[in-house]
Amino acid sequence: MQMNDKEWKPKIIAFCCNWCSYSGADLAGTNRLSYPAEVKIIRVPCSCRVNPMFILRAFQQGADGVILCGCHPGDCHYSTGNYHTRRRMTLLFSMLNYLGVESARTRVEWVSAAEGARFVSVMDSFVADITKLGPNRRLEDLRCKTN
Amino acid sequence: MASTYTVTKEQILSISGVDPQKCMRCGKCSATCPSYDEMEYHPHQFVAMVEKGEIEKLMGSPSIYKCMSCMACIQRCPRQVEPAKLVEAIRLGVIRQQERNHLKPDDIPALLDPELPQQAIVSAMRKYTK
Amino acid sequence: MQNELKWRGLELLKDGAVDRILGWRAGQFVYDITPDVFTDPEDLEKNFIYNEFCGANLSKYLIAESAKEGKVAVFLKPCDTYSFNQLCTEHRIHRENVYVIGIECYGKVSVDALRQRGIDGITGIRSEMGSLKIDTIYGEESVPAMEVYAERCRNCKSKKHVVFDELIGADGEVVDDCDRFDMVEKLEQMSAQERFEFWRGELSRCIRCNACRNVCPACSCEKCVFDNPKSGVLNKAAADNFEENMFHIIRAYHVAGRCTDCGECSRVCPEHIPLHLLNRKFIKDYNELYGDFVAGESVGQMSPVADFTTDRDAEPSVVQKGGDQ
Amino acid sequence: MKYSYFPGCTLKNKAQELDRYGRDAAAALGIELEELPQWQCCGGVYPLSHDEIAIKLSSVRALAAARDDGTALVTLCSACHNVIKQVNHDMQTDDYVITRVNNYLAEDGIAYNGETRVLHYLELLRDEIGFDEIKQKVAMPLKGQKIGAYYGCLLLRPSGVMAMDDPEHPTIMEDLIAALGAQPVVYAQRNECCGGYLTLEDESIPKKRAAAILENARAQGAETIITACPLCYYNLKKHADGTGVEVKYFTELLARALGVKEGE
Amino acid sequence: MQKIGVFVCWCGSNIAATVDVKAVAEAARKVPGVVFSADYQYMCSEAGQGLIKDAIKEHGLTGVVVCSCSPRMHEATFRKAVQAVGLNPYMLEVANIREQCSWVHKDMATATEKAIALMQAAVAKVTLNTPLTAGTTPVTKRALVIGGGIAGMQTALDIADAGYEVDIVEAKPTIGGKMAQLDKTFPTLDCSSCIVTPKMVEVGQHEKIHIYSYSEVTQIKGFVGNFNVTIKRKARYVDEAKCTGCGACTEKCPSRKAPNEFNMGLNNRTAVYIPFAQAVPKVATIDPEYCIKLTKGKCGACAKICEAGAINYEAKDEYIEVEYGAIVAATGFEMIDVSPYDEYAYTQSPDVVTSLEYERLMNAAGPTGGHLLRPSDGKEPKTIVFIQCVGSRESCSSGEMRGKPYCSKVCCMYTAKHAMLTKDHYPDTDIYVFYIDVRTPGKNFDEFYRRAVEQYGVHYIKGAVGKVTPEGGKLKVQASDLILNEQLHIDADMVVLAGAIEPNKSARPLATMLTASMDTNDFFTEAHPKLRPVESPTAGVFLSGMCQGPKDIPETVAQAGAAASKVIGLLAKDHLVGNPCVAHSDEWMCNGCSQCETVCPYGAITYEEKEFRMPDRTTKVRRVAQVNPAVCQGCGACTVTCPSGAMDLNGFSNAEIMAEVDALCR
Repeated sequence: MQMNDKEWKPKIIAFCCNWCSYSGADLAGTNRLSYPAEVKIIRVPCSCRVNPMFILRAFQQGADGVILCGCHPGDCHYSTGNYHTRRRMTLLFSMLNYLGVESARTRVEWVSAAEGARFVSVMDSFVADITKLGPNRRLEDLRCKTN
Repeated sequence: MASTYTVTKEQILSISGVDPQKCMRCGKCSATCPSYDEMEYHPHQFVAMVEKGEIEKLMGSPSIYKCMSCMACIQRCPRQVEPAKLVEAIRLGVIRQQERNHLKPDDIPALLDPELPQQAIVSAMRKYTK
Repeated sequence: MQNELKWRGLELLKDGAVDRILGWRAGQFVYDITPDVFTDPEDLEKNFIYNEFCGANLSKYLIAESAKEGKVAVFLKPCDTYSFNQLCTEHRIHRENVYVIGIECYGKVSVDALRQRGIDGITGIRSEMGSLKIDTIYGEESVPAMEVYAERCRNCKSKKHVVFDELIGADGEVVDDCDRFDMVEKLEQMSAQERFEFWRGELSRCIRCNACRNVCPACSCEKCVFDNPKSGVLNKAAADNFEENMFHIIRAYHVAGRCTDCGECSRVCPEHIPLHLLNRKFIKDYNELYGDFVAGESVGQMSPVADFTTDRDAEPSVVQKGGDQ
Repeated sequence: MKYSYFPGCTLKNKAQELDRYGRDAAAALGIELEELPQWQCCGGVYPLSHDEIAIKLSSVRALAAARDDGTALVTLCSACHNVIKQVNHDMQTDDYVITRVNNYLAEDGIAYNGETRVLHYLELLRDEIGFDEIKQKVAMPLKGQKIGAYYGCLLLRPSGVMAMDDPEHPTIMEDLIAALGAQPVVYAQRNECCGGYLTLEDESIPKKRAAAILENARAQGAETIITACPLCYYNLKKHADGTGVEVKYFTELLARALGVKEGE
Repeated sequence: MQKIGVFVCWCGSNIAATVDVKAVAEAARKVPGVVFSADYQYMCSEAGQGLIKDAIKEHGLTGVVVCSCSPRMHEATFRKAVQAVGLNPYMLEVANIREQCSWVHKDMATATEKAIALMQAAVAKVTLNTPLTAGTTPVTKRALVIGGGIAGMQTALDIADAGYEVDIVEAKPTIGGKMAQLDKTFPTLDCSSCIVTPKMVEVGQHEKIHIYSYSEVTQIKGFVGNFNVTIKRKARYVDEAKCTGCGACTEKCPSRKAPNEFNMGLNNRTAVYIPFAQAVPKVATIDPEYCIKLTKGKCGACAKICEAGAINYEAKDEYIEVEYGAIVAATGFEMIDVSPYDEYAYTQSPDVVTSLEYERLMNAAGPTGGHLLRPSDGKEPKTIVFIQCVGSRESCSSGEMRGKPYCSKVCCMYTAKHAMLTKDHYPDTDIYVFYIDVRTPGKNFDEFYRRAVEQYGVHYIKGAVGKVTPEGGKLKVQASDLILNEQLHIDADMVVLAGAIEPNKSARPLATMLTASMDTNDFFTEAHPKLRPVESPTAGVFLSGMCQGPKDIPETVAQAGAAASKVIGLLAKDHLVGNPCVAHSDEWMCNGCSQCETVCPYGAITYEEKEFRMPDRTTKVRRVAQVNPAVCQGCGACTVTCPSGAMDLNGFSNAEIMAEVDALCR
């Protein structure tokens, strides 16, 4: 599917933990706040459920940005899950950056169930960042096309 | 005596390595200070005034020459604020300026006492002059 | 050295102290060496070899060997002992079935480095005071050892055996001033585009022979995720750009915190991809972010990758934004 | 047992007794105190500001010399001990200081990273020789004497660095007093400041401090108080007349109990 | 092949106004595996649910996707509906097209496109779903309460009153805890022992409560509903069954030098002792450290006088094993050792006392019979200085921290109480209270403190004490007054230190046995700081009283009751139905590396050596992970740390999540 740059809209996957961030996203809806439709949410029990493989897979499948949202450190429903997320994603993002993948394509944000407005502003800024970056060509499965 | 030079709060914080925001205003530094009665501004005030940025007032006060560096306030502070380091930093802020030594070598002979140990002179020179 | 090792091996086998010896078997050429298990003293006498080409890390073979009945003796170089400990931490090696003979090591030679210098037809090698005397069918050559050692040996991180039951030769020290992160730093200083191109250049050569995975002591899963249809990343052969986008990143991530930087992955790569630079990036990162940690330094350590702190910790946003396209 | 010894300037001059008795007692205990061939004044007070580097150099030179000699560095004067021990701690932990000091000292070919162990003479007695051992060697027990230890501030603070004893409840001198056969008297003012160098400019504070200390010691039953610091000694002794409390260097009592004090 | 039905809800106009629901339903029909799709105004209504049920029956659906509001709203409703017609409830997925689509997007085309994508992801996931059944485990209907202070007693009573058996394990020879040592309680000034001793009696006499006094928990195995606990019954050398508590032995005992714990060591007791008159159980105990018979072999005075023949010098520690369904930690607190704060001269003068010691000095049953006499010379103190925050609110940044970073919460109030009680009995006493802040949040608390100032004339001084110098029978107090900006010198007769409180030392080893988490101060961590304050994150373990954090008596009692109600809720069930969305390990793939075990916050993972039949007919023993589904909470931390992918999460498996990723990226 070829699109010119004007038509191009980023594909964004947002992993949200069930207890805080997914509820925060729901709250954004309940309050009729608005954020770009490019953001598609996948519900996971805890941010620590997100395997780096999922993120790579998303990029490989053509996502332009992946964002992980979890409870604020200290507020994890499972007490310590997001502490694990914090380390795992720090290391993974650093590796992706090292491989030359724009690190703005990956992000972790802590969004509580009460922060519907914050969820929206996070998504707005993330989508803006990715839109500025343009399509992800570095990890996409497009070997034949790009060469 | 107003200081000729201003020394900023940031400079004081950097010279001393003290974070006055750690202070919880318990006053134990002043409670334990052996020089308290001789001071215009007391240890807890050094902390509060540095935090407020009132460096000039402190620089102009004789209090900065009354600290004996006994480290009681450092030792006993429950929040590790280390007020004596602020007193030292402010004193340095003054004496590091031209002609602002508190004690001049010429002043010393008059102060000597035959039994006075060298240590006292050396220490005082270190504390009062640059 | 070879004779000393062989003699000790024979002694252990003959007096029944161990049932098997894990060592190196001579092949057709002096540099053509295979890790192997010796049970027969005669076989050991005849075919055991130890020289400057014996780079293979034997610790991984102990996963299988130590699970068997009886006791196995193994020769471990200092860097191999880290892998050994790490595998013990992961309960992969039955420690009680293993007799560890630590052996002194000053570095192992890269055959490719010799070939690059035009040295071919090698028939023998010995080390003499920092230089290597190489017999070839064309005559003897002498080269400074440091110039033909494998990268991991030039940047050796430790000459200390972190575990052994007995030592042959002397024990060394951890190398404090080792420069193994220099190349990682150099890459970090490049622009994102340059880095991307560097890694595409390297990783696109991958033919997915799986040699790195098969030799890696940390990659010892009962079933690899890439062979497992349920993992979602099943991919058994080079088909698309999976190797560039997924395989090596996932592999490096899977071994992060467990990789001892033994360098076997780069040694065996037929395409000469510097895979160790991926692992070292993780090591450098967690050392800088979470405090120094050396995988395999002792048994039972908690890796900073699996650990966490409730205090302030590096946030994922610390990763420097390499925003350029 | 051999140690490097840093006497400091006061012990070469106004506090020669502190030094002499210390050396005599050490000899009697089989300790070899070898004075560093070259040393400079410690500076008297440890600089509390983070950016004072030059003042620390003389301590580092002494520390490096002891390191090169392969011995621990023993101090006797509380002030020297405080300065040298704190500087040593900086040289172990504070990269800012380590880098700058070594930059200065590179010219002299010195590189130092806090390798030396710094011991106060009291620590030497407690940790290296042992008070039990000293008790055995006491020739003339100070029987019946009621002695208060005066620590002052410099031996104990900051406690995290000095690590000699509990900063609020020290026992090292009391244990020594007991080992010498006397009766230690604990009094609260023993770790309060004597007035220090303020004595040079304004005697009123040391006077007040000395009165509080001496009065407290006397009220708790001390006849003598002992100190390791020439400045404390000076400030206290100056105001001791009429209080009924004698002020002495601890080494004097040690030498006497060991039977090596001249004229006894 | 799955047969999937997709049901698109309009939610009135909530969804339908922004999302073209017909188009979504239409699009669904084109997704492989979908055999049926429909849209309806209110899917959650009776009729909507009927639509789903009918379609399942009619089309033999194996999976259902409902495109509607948030699953947090109606997932449970729809799961129940599909279950009613025989479909496994976990074969249902909800695509959130309201909160996360129609409500946040305005443009119909965009919203419809996104709704279709969300529907496709849900279909992709449900295609891979497998039926899940929650495991059940039976519940042992008996609770264990560890600690017999007011928290433990209240919890035990509330559980027992609901009809369940409760055991209390108490380390001391009697229950009652710290409250039994208090004189009066704030802010009502009612007598502490008058309210606590009846509770003790009630506990002692309750037919459902069994007290293991002078006992400790030494091992805990099992999990929620099924704990197996080993209790060590320390040898008390007195047969509990025979002892009548007459106290004759305590009168005859010649060893009278043991410090009396009940009076904070302010006086002595005999080696054979009953801690205090109202002790429960009222049984004597021999202190083996001080008993002449046990230390030197001679004496036997107590055995001779005991008519009941209860004394047994041969007694040994006994270990018993008991099964419990729930465990409550109520291990309480201690006051920190204040001797490191020797600037206050606690070790130098007997007249410097802790608040708890002062409490005993005021108590009619205390060492001075309720007369406030100072310990050094037995004289009435005329000037008393109270020092607040001794070891509380200290900075935790340094390694050499003496105290605690938290506020101990009760000191401000009990000090006001001490001041007033002292003034009540000895009106001409001068009382100074040095405070950093006076913290009095609580009903009638600030009024109480103000009474001390306004009616009793207690001198409250904002400032700290820097030094206490015992001298000539006085305590010279040097302090700062921050308001007047002056240094004060007060000659006091007594100094009272409000030492920080800390968790009982037994709490840390207990937490390890329970795999319950603790904070850095050794207080038990609650499962959620706001919503689950009396539960530990470890299922089946509950928290009562000070072991969870500083609190006063009413708060402790309230928490004790709350913990009890949680226990009752648990014990009321015959079986525990687990959450089926838990981790499970594929034994064939497990490496046995233990990484999952280290990241599991619940201790749900254990390792076992298991025999495996290999394809070549040999057997191999391998170390493999086992997840206890009753303990696992399903966070998934283990699944990511597992290098081989052997560990996966039911309901959120690797393959399911990746299928969603794929669908959304398409």
